[in-house]
Amino acid sequence: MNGGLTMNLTLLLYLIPSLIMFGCGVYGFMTRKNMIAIMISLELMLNSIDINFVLFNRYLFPDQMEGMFFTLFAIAIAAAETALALAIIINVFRIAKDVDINKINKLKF
Amino acid sequence: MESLGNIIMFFVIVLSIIVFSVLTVTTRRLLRSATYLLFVLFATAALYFKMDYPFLGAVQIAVYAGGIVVLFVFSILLTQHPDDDAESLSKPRKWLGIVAALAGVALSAAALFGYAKFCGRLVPAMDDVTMEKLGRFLLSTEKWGYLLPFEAVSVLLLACIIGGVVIARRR
Amino acid sequence: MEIFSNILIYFVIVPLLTLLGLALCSNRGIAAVRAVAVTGATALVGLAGWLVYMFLQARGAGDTSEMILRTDVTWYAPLNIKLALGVDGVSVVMIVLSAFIVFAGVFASWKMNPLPKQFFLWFYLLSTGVFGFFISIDLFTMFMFYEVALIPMYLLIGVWGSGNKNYSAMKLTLMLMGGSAFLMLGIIGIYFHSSANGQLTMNILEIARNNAIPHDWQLWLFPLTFIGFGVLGAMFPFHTWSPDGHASAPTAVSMLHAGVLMKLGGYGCFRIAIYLMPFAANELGWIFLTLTGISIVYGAFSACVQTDLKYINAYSSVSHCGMVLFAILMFNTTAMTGAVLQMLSHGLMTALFFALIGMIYGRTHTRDIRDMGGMMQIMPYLGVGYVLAGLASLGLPGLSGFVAEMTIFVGAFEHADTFRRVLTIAATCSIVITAVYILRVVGKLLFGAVQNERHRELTDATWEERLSTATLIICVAIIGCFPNFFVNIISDSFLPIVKALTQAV
Amino acid sequence: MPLSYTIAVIAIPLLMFLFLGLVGVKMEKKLTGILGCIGMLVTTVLAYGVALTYFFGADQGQMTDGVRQAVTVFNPDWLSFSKTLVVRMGIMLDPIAAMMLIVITTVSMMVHLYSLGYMCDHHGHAEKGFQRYYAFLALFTFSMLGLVVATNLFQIFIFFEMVGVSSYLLIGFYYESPAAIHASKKAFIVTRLADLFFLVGILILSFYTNTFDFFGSEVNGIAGMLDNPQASLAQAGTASFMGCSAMAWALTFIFIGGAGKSAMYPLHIWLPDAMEGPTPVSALIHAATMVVAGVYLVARLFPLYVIEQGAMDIICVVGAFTAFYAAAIACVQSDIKRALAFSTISQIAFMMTSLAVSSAGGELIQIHGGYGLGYMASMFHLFTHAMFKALLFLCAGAIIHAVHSNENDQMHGLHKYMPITSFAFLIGCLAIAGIPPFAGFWSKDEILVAAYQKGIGWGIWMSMVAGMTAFYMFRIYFLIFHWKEHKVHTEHAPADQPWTMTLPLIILAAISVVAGFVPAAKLVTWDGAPLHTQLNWTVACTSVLIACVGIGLAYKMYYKENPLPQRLADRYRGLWTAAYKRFYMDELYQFITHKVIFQGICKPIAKFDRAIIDGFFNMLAEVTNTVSFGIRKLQSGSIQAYVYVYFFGALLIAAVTALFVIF
Repeated sequence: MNGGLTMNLTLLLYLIPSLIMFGCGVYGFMTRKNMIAIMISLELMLNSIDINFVLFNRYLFPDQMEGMFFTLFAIAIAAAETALALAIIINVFRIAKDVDINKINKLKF
Repeated sequence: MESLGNIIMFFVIVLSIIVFSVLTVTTRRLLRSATYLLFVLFATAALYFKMDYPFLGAVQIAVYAGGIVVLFVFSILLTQHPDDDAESLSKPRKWLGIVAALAGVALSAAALFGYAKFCGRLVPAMDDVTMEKLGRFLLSTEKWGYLLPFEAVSVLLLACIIGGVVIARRR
Repeated sequence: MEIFSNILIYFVIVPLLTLLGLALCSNRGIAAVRAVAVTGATALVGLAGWLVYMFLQARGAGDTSEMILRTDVTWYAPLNIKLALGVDGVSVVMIVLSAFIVFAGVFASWKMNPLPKQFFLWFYLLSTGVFGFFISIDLFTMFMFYEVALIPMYLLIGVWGSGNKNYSAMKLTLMLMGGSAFLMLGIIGIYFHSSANGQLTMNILEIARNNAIPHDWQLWLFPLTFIGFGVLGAMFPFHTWSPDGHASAPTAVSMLHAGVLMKLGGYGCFRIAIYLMPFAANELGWIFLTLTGISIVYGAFSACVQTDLKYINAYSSVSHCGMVLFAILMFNTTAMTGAVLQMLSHGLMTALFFALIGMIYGRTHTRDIRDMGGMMQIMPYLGVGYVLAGLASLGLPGLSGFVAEMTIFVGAFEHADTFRRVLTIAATCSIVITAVYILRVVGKLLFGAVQNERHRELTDATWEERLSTATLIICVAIIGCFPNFFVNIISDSFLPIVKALTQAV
Repeated sequence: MPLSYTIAVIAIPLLMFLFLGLVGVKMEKKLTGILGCIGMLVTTVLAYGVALTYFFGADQGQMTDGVRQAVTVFNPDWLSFSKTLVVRMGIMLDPIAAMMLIVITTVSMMVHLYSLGYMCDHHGHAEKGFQRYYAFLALFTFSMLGLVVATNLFQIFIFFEMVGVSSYLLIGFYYESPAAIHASKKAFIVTRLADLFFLVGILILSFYTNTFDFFGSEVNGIAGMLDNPQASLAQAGTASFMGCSAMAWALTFIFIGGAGKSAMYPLHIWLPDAMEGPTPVSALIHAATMVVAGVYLVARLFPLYVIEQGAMDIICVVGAFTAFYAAAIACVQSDIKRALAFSTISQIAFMMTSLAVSSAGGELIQIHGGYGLGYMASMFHLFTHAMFKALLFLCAGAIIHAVHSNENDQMHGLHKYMPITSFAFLIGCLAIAGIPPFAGFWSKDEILVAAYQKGIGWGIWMSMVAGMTAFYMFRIYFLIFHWKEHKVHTEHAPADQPWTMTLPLIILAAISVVAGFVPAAKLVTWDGAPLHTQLNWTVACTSVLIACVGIGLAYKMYYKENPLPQRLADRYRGLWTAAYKRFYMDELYQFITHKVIFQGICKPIAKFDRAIIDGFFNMLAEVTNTVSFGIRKLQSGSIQAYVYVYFFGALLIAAVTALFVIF
């Protein structure tokens, strides 16, 4: 088993996909016009952060559980937030018949 | 030194995360986007399992994949007209987003490579995170106890339920 | 509590109680509102009389301390902020002045419409600030009351004013607030240098005793503080809020503002700026002396060409208030006493002027002197009042203006250097210019043929208007006939300030 | 009578003023007039009592070694500027003050009485504002009395202002007439301008002498400025400004103050216009009393002026010029009151000149009583002039009341209709022309002697003006009472007026006849010691001769209607017009005040205030406003825009931090 493919699965390697996921989230958040798409991008970003919490916990402080608990709570809060946000979006859609963020500006002023 | 299985698992997880993340934000159809998100979330759950946090992985699948994505799908179906599923992006907007994302990624990557000491670590050994241990911590008021945030989240969820009802109720 | 045994606190409590009483009044009937307002004003006048009596008794009994009726109540211990009460002669006469003007103001706004209750609420809030400012000797408390006095002006002008009232209210408030910003910087600066090595303090007396503000800091803080108060004192070139503000303000507010609020400026200038920073006052005095000298002549010349009665008066106020600051900057007891007399005099006669203008405007609905004439035939009482106010303003002996101006000139002439001499002589020229514009107004407004035949049907003053103006006229005449009574109360208060100034050279 | 009764002399008019001013409006008009007269009568009696006691009565401290001393009756503090510099409100009697008490109360009494008739229409109904009129008369009398008994310079200044205001109120008595308002305003502002100089003079003087008091009071132990004039001057000697000592400046400024009230050139322009007031007021204020306040002021400070010769020379030149200037104008005026007003100016200038020449040296001094002669003559002339000028004005009032015009071409030939008035006027004219034995001769003669002492040129100049005086007075007289037959109006022929108006004329005429025999030289001298004078026959004869020539000329030109005056006027058209237009002084003032000061200073300043200063603050507001509206666009509400800003901001900060970490 020693020959062939050998590599060390370091923390860095795990952090890179999380980083890319975050970047995708940013890109989506900035470019999409549909509010639901924006929410999806937001979920991506949140998820990448969750991953980071878990990774740091696992790699750097394996005896403790802070990272895990943070992720746990983050998931709970994310769920709540998404539910509310979607409720609002649906409500807005009922009124404005649209979910394009650039067209929903009537609350302003 | 890792076992080959580990490495393969690693690549599968990492690649699916990367690919589906990109697809999530680049696809034009919302429903697909939600589906790709689901895949990303599954991959994340797999990562949690791999990191020896099975409970977390389970929660991820149950709440995220099972709950949130379903919500997304429902709301997409509720708000989308059948004919306008294609969302077109303007060029400058797109490039601005790409530049922002890349710049952010680049800066963070630079920071990451600057901390090679930590980033080079391998997974240390760890005791199993048993459900009992988890439950004790979650409901403990001792040091490292999480009762207060636990209760806070419960209140938050309650508020969220009520809020959801109030907002969604037809007036 | 100990503080309630001090008469001074009641100068704040009485207006606050009046506020409370007004708040309880019904929105509909005006009778209750009037009753409460008059009760409050009368109580203030009574208190002021009692205060004078107590002050004279204390001084007569040989109490030579700088401030009497001292009480300290800690307010916010970490910053050593206290509610420090105390009065000297100057504060006493200023309080008396304010009480009388509030009294006259209540009667001048007898028929206030609309929202009389709300008007009097703000009016009394303003008075609270004014009285609070004069009774306190703690920088923080003073500043707080100062702001309390300023803010109601905005609503009083903006809601009950006339003409271009929104613009004027905004301009006045913003400019005065700008002044406050300077002032606050100055006060904070003073606070952080209030003591060389001990407990920092806000108490004016302690700061003056410590005399710890470094000279280079004084050179920064003095202009800040002086300009801060100077804006309120209508010092050139920060006077432009005054014409517009006064023109738009309702009668009683003009009275209170020109009569009392502008005096806060002069009072603050010597009590805070000069007293606490004598070195800088000596160093930089000449700049402000020049500005105030300009104010005096400039205001008088500007008043000569105005056609709106209130504008004439506002520019005349610039001139007269310039005289106050001018005298304060002469740094000797005589001139400073003259400054306080001028504050009294200007306060009373300007209040009288604004009251009369308000009453005339209420009848003719114009303030343009070109549209009026022969008012003396139509409303002799108001006409005589106006002539008396005018004569007081141009310095007729026997009325207050003369006494004040002469004391200032004599005091200012005590300096033998050419710079001050020239300024003093320039300032004395204002008595001629004042005569010109006063007689111009009197001639056009009161004398001559009736310009507008509809004016013939107008009536003379009603009883409350007579009461309001008569109060002020009597006060003006008392100061003019028995000035030594006031001089004796005032002049000793300046000894510590003049001493600080001479030591700081 | 105790001298302290002087307080009552001052107080009664004041109380009268307050009473009539506050209560009078509610009272019957005639009643207020009668009350005013009674009050004035009491005042007059008391004033005579006090003055006569001072001059002749039992010693109350006023005589020491045959020298009259100033007696301070009453002197409380009024306003303390500092420990030493205190304004007192007191009463001081000295020869001139006592004399002035008599002058003021006499004329005032006559005017009070006369006004009872004058201020009524032809049916005997009192005019509108009758009560106000009497209140103001009382106020004026009070102020004037307060002025003459002043114990200090500041008190004089205070009452200077007071008489100025009373004069303003009385000139503007007919406040519905624009001319009256204009005149009153002009009078007040011109005298105010002069008072400004007076004030500056006081400030300088008091700064160096450290007192306002004329004479120190033993009670307070302070020295006055006249106790030791040399010392006062010495204190100011070190300071000088533009080559003259501070004291010279101070005294000149004070003289300017006096010149304003006494209508010296070029501050005389208000006096002719002041004739817009009721004629009795002109008699009281603008002929007899207030206008001599300036002379009185200079006389009061005489001990200082004597030493400061520079200031004295200025007075002398101004006085001599004014005397001639006013006389020249008086020769051509057609308005009777105007002509009398210019005559007043001229006569006051005589008094001023007389004061100013009285310090001159020369050999005549030894014979004629030293340098007090001019002073004495001046005061004496003040006294006699007050009487006959009041008489002339009251006569003019009677004529105006009868014919309803001020212009002398409406009069002509009134002698037949108003004999009493005519005789009274004639006596007045003889007195002013200096014909013995009428009052004017005695005083004017002394003045001329004093002028000759100063120098022969001064004497000739003043004699010439005296001749002009005789000419223009008789010109007026002949034009009013003779010239040609009066055109009698059918409805009411002019006639002598009721007794309230003729009685004062008769009394004053009588005084004008005998006043010259008052031994002024014994009583009214600058140091209190009697002056030994004798008639200088040369001067007396010449002056009478010149006066007669003047009268003769007037007789020739104006007694009978003839074309000579018109021919002369036509031949010297330019000169005549210039004199008639008062040498364009009014136009000059008009130009300075309206064009230069109003248009050239006031308006630009007001514009500057609105445009530049106000504009600056408005600009601040405008800029803030514009910037705010610009910034408001950033707050678009678009989350994505915020994210861009936020994200790039965060990146920027991170990048900068990274740079700092690296370098």
